[in-house]
Amino acid sequence: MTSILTNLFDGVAYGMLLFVLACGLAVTLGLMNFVNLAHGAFAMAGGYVCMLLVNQHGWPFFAALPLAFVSSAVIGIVLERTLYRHLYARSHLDQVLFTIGLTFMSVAAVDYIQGSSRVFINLPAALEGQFDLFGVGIGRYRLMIIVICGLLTIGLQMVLAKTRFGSRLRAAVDDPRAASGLGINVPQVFAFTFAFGCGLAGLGGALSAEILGLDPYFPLKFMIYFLIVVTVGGSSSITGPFLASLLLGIGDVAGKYYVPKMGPFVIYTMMIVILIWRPNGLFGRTAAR
Amino acid sequence: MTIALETQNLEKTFGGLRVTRDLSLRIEQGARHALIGPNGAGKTTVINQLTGVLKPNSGRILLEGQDITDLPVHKRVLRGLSRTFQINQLYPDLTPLETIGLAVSERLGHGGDWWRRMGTRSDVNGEIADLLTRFHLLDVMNELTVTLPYGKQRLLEIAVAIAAKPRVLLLDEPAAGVPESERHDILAVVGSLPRDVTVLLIEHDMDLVFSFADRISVLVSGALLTEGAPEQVARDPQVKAVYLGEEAVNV
Amino acid sequence: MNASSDVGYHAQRQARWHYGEAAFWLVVLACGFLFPSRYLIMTDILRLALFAMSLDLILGYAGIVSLGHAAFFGVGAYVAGLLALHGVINEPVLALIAAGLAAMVLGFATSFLVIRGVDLTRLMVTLGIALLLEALAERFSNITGGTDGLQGIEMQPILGAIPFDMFGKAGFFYSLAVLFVLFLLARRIVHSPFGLSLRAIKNNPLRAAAIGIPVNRRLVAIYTLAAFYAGIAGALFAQTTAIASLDVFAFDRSADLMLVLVIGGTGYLYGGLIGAVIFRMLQEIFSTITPQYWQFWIGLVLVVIVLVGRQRLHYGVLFLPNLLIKQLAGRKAVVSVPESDA
Amino acid sequence: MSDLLAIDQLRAGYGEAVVLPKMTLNLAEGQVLALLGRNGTGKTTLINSIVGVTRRFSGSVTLAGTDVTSLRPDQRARAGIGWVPQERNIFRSLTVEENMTAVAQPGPWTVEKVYEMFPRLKERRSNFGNQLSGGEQQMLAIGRALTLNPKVLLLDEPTEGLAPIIVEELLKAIGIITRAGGICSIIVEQNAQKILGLADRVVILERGTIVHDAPSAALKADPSVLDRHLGVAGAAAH
Amino acid sequence: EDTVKVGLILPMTGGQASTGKQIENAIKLYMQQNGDTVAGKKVEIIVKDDAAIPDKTKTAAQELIVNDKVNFIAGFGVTPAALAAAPLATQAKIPEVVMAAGTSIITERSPYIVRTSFTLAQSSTIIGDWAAQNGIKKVATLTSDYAPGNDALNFFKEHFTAGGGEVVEEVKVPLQNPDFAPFLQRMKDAKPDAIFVFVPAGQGGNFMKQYAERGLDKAGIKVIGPGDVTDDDLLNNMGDAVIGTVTAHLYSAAHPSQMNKDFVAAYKKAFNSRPGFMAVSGYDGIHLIYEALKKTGGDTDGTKLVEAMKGQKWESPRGPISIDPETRDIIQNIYIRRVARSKSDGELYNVEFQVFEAVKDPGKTKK
Ligand SMILES: Nc1ncnc2c1ncn2[C@@H]1O[C@H](COP(=O)(O)OP(=O)(O)OP(=O)(O)O)[C@@H](O)[C@H]1O
Ligand SMILES: Nc1ncnc2c1ncn2[C@@H]1O[C@H](COP(=O)(O)OP(=O)(O)OP(=O)(O)O)[C@@H](O)[C@H]1O
Ligand SMILES: [Mg+2]
Ligand SMILES: [Mg+2]
Repeated sequence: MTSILTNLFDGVAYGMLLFVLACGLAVTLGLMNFVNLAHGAFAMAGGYVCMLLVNQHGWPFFAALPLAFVSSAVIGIVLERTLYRHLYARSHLDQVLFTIGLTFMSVAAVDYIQGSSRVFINLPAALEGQFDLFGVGIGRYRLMIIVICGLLTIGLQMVLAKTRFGSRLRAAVDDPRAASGLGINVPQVFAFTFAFGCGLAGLGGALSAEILGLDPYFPLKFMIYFLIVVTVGGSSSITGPFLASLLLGIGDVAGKYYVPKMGPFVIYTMMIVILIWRPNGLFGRTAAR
Repeated sequence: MTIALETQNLEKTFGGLRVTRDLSLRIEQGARHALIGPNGAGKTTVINQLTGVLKPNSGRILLEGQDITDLPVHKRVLRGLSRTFQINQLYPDLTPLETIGLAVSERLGHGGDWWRRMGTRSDVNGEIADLLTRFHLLDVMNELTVTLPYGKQRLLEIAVAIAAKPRVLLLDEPAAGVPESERHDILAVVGSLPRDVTVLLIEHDMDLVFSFADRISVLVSGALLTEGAPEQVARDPQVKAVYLGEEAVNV
Repeated sequence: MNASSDVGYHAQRQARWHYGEAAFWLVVLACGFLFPSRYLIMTDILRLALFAMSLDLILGYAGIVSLGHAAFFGVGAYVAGLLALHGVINEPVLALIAAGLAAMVLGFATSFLVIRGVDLTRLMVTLGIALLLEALAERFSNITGGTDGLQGIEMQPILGAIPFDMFGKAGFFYSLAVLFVLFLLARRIVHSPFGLSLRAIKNNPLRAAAIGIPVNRRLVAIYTLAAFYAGIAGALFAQTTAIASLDVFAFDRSADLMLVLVIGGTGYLYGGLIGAVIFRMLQEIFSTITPQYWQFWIGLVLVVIVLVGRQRLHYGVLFLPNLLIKQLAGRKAVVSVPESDA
Repeated sequence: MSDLLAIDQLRAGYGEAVVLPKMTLNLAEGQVLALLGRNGTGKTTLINSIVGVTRRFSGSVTLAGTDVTSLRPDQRARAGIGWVPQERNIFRSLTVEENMTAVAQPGPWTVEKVYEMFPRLKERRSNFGNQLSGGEQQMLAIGRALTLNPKVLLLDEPTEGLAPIIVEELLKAIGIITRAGGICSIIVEQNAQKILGLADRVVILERGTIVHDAPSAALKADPSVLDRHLGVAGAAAH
Repeated sequence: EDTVKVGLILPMTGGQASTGKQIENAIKLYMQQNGDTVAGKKVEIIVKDDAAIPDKTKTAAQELIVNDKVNFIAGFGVTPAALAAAPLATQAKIPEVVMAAGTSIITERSPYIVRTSFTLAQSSTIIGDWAAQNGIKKVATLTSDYAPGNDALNFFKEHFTAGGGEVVEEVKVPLQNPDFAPFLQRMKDAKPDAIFVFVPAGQGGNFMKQYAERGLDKAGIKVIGPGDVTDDDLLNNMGDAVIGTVTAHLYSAAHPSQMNKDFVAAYKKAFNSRPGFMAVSGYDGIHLIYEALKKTGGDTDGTKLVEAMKGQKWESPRGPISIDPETRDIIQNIYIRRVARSKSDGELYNVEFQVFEAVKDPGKTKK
């Protein structure tokens, strides 16, 4: 019994982690309709920044986390202003080509600078180990992940639902020409959104180092997971990807625990079935293209 | 007098909204029938159900006596039911030549032919050439459709529909966006269709409607308000109130 | 009437053979004699080209994106491998066809899952299918050899006459022949009404249906055909390398394929061929210069290609490919097709 | 100068193609200008060039005395240009209401006022853009432009696909808005008859240049001009 | 011509990249120390990246043999790669020196294959015996699901159960595996005395981290296994949880011999990282090639070279090793080590405390 709960807990934590990693992509891909396969690279950047700050410069972990966000966001905005913005109008295929290219570059670059072996972030003792809650083993670190991601989700949902920003963004995506002709500063909207997405990725990268391990191949290894989250979740809102992540996380953990041999099947089958059942994802808004 | 197209108690709802209410229309063979009504009355939705783009919640649709309610779109076309769209539905990256050519080949059943090259069938070519000339598209037949001015695109839209040699033709605001000068060309083309071709027209331009239709049905919020000969409809106070307003219609 | 003949002429404009095409194939053939020491890499390129052509059929013409095309490649490879390993069908050509058909069956079966939904959905469903197959192959390692792959494949001579040699000469000409035959078929198909109807569907399914095109049936048909092509490519792979291991299903394979096709340009059949040449060449060059960091330079090239824009690049750096494309495609719009489809 | 909108020597088009060789046009406060012309003569291009979404080769656009030539389209819009595109360009993944709130700017025209003008929209307020009928989209496009509270209202074939009764009301409304609100409007229209009643002034384009520019009264007096430039004798005679 | 070409096929990119790097580094180092000429011939190394994908390995090998006319092919990060090249070695009659891949069968696939790395059977059998003899009764196993993993598992099980132990839980994890948590949870719930772990070098770090996070160490569940999990190049940043982990392996950077001290020092100096067992295997591999050439007096005939390699004996940083004349596989000491912090530099090391000398590959001696 308790092991079920522990698994549930792990699953949720894992899912939440996937969410933070992927929701940046959910925004750029889902809302901006831009295929940014380099998303993982921004996550990796955040991870390495955090690692360097903590391990080499002795920053406290919690001070380094925000910086992971900021640094990735900054990299994001720089690239957006210089490169990405030329590609919004291009076909998805060109976007794929371009972002895969960036990913390759980032992988090789990090490999060159940091070496190809896994790195870890030295955690404060407070985050290590487990404590028992009514016999259910609760990992401290995973608990922290759940808290942070929970807050993030709520915040995001607020911004997109309650402010005009959400609808202005979608307008800019639906029809940039008309949008700008009607007073929406399309470039600005995009730049901001993009940077924010990258920032989240960076944060995710920093958080995930402990659990997924951080090495130069991170962006390639987890690209698929991100994409699954976004497609299964659907592109209309943040709630979709959020639920998708949870589903994925719990499914993955449960699958590995109860049917270790069938591990990989669980996720992929789940994904295919859902997409057959709802081609636009769980929360796909049929209106969105 | 035989019935070309008929709906029986058609019902369609979007979410909670009843867009077609118990609609029973009968369009006679060879009729020039107009369907008018306020914006959002459900005219396009009716067309979409007739052509199979939308599935009605209940009710039946009969084409020349046969039930076609459950046929997919393309099957209905092959049975002689063709339509134009209110908002152009064309192939941006294809040329008028290819667009028309395809429509013709499909009708003649060559569509699935994966061996013989395009343009090697003289019968097909002849028809294409004929259509392109009738619709003043011959000079732009090799331009990509996207780059054509709106008016030309509109003409192409109709040409495609007619290329299917329909026995029943549904026109959803064919003249939309076409200037006076060319409206009448379009009407001329449609008018010049053989009498046994049945035409159902949706249009907000009353000059066109009344100069063209020999029978008019008025649709209001999904239900049939009234139906009759043009002059009769034009005089109908209800119709004036909900739709025509003070517009002087010359019948 | 003369308008009619005029129409006929223009309608066939693209379908006609251009000098450039002939030249292209002659050059390819010539390579077989000019670089006797490079058969392996060249064979690899041919395989990739065929594989890319398969993707072009669905992506460039019918607008079906796929990140899981390796599924068919893999099935083709394993079938061919197993046939050879257990001596079921010893004659390579027959085995090749058998493998192609096997992939075709899979293609037909999965097509119904793929034709629905938007681009992204399609990407992921195809990807999912490929990954599932990979997982399956790993599970049933007793059949597939699991992570270690099929070991000890011995290839019999082609048509019982031409044995595969260690220098890969036979392999090369064998692959070239297969590629060319399948290319002719594809070329025929895309210029037929069927091919045109695919482009129509890609442009506007709603209208396509409204002129009587059975949209789904056409999509199923082309997807199945593409699967066959991919299967053949996979079989060629297994036969010429005498290897079939899990990574034939790998995501990287499908992704690389996408890159190849986009580099070369979609929607005129030669994109895959040209893309394959460029992509492999780059890989080869860079990985000999720096075995460790070649990915960086590949990446850089990809980025540049997109930023500079394919057209401008064609007119500049890739002068030759551009020349070909203009010749081959015989249609100005086509060069820009890669930009304009998604 | 008192002109609300001043276009001077404007040369514009798309890519390399010049559609408007040399356009000069002034419009005073409270004026309604009808823009006529055959297909492909550059009406839309003129409108779009004022909005700033075409390619400008040379020339200038001045709005209420301030030169907006160098401004981005969104800046121009905020400076007071309200645009009803010919293709309507409704944002399809936004609801009717979001379509307006996303671009709305403070001023007399609120979403509620638009709803008063087009009750139909109110009923559909939560439909997505692509779930609207043609006419409803047209209404929304107009309403959307109004919520921008513009100084210059540019309507590209606004009556297209609207029921006659709505057209009457709409044209009346535009007249009132323009004259009362101290703004000016340009209406592109295919059916000359429809708007001669409303417009103060009629401009006819041919191949991107103005071939006729006069008070509409003059045109009413002799339709032959229309006949000459638009070849609409058929429509003119009734 | 008087150059000898060695085609070095390694995973330089992809998940296994660190393996490739270590080996390449070690070889560089060796050639710095011993010069690049031997028996009057200049040794030239050509590195090719195969990203551990067998068909790339094969193409690379073929290209090297056909175009570059190499006299040796060497490297091979994973078993499938080594196997893929085997038929070519046979056809071309040139030595294939395996410097990493560790399944028993490899050397049986071609008379031209010689191995300087290790086989998993060597360390797994021994840790199996040791565990049984040292009061470990119940063991749960966690191994990567591919040939080496299965080798490790089977040989361990065989010897451990023979020694009276019991395997209470058996989990095979996919090779590419983000999160160990669920598997570890399973281990924990099985309440064994120890976990037998084999994951490819590189994943060890994650494993140990999460092992600690799950609190298995607190629950008194030890980690045992072949040394891959506590590979020297990652060991130091795994945290205190690893302390006490007992593994059987061929090499520890803390091996107390002067030669090793120098080797480690030189390696650290050159690449500022600690050499792992992969590095040593590469180091010995190139040494073997040098020795063979010396013995043939620079004759590059493949068959002669292989003959020359058979029975070679020398002192390696890992201790005394030799090449088994029958199997062409390596014979070496296997050490039982326990992870501890060193007094001197405060880093974590595998400290050897028991030696099994001249261990042949049980995978073969069996049949
Ligand atoms: N997909 C949909 N979901 C919800 N409501 C819809 C959808 N499509 C149309 N509607 C509504 O159904 C009603 C009828 O639409 P329809 O397009 O048939 O009107 P119409 O008679 O063609 O009007 P118009 O003359 O303006 O074209 C409209 O009020 C529209 O808002
Ligand atoms: N996006 C574009 N790219 C290139 N040329 C264009 C584009 N849009 C329009 N044109 C060309 O510019 C010219 C003027 O087009 P415009 O749409 O302004 O005419 P119009 O008067 O609005 O016609 P309509 O009455 O059909 O709307 C036409 O010849 C058209 O082919
Ligand atoms: Mg309508
Ligand atoms: Mg226009």
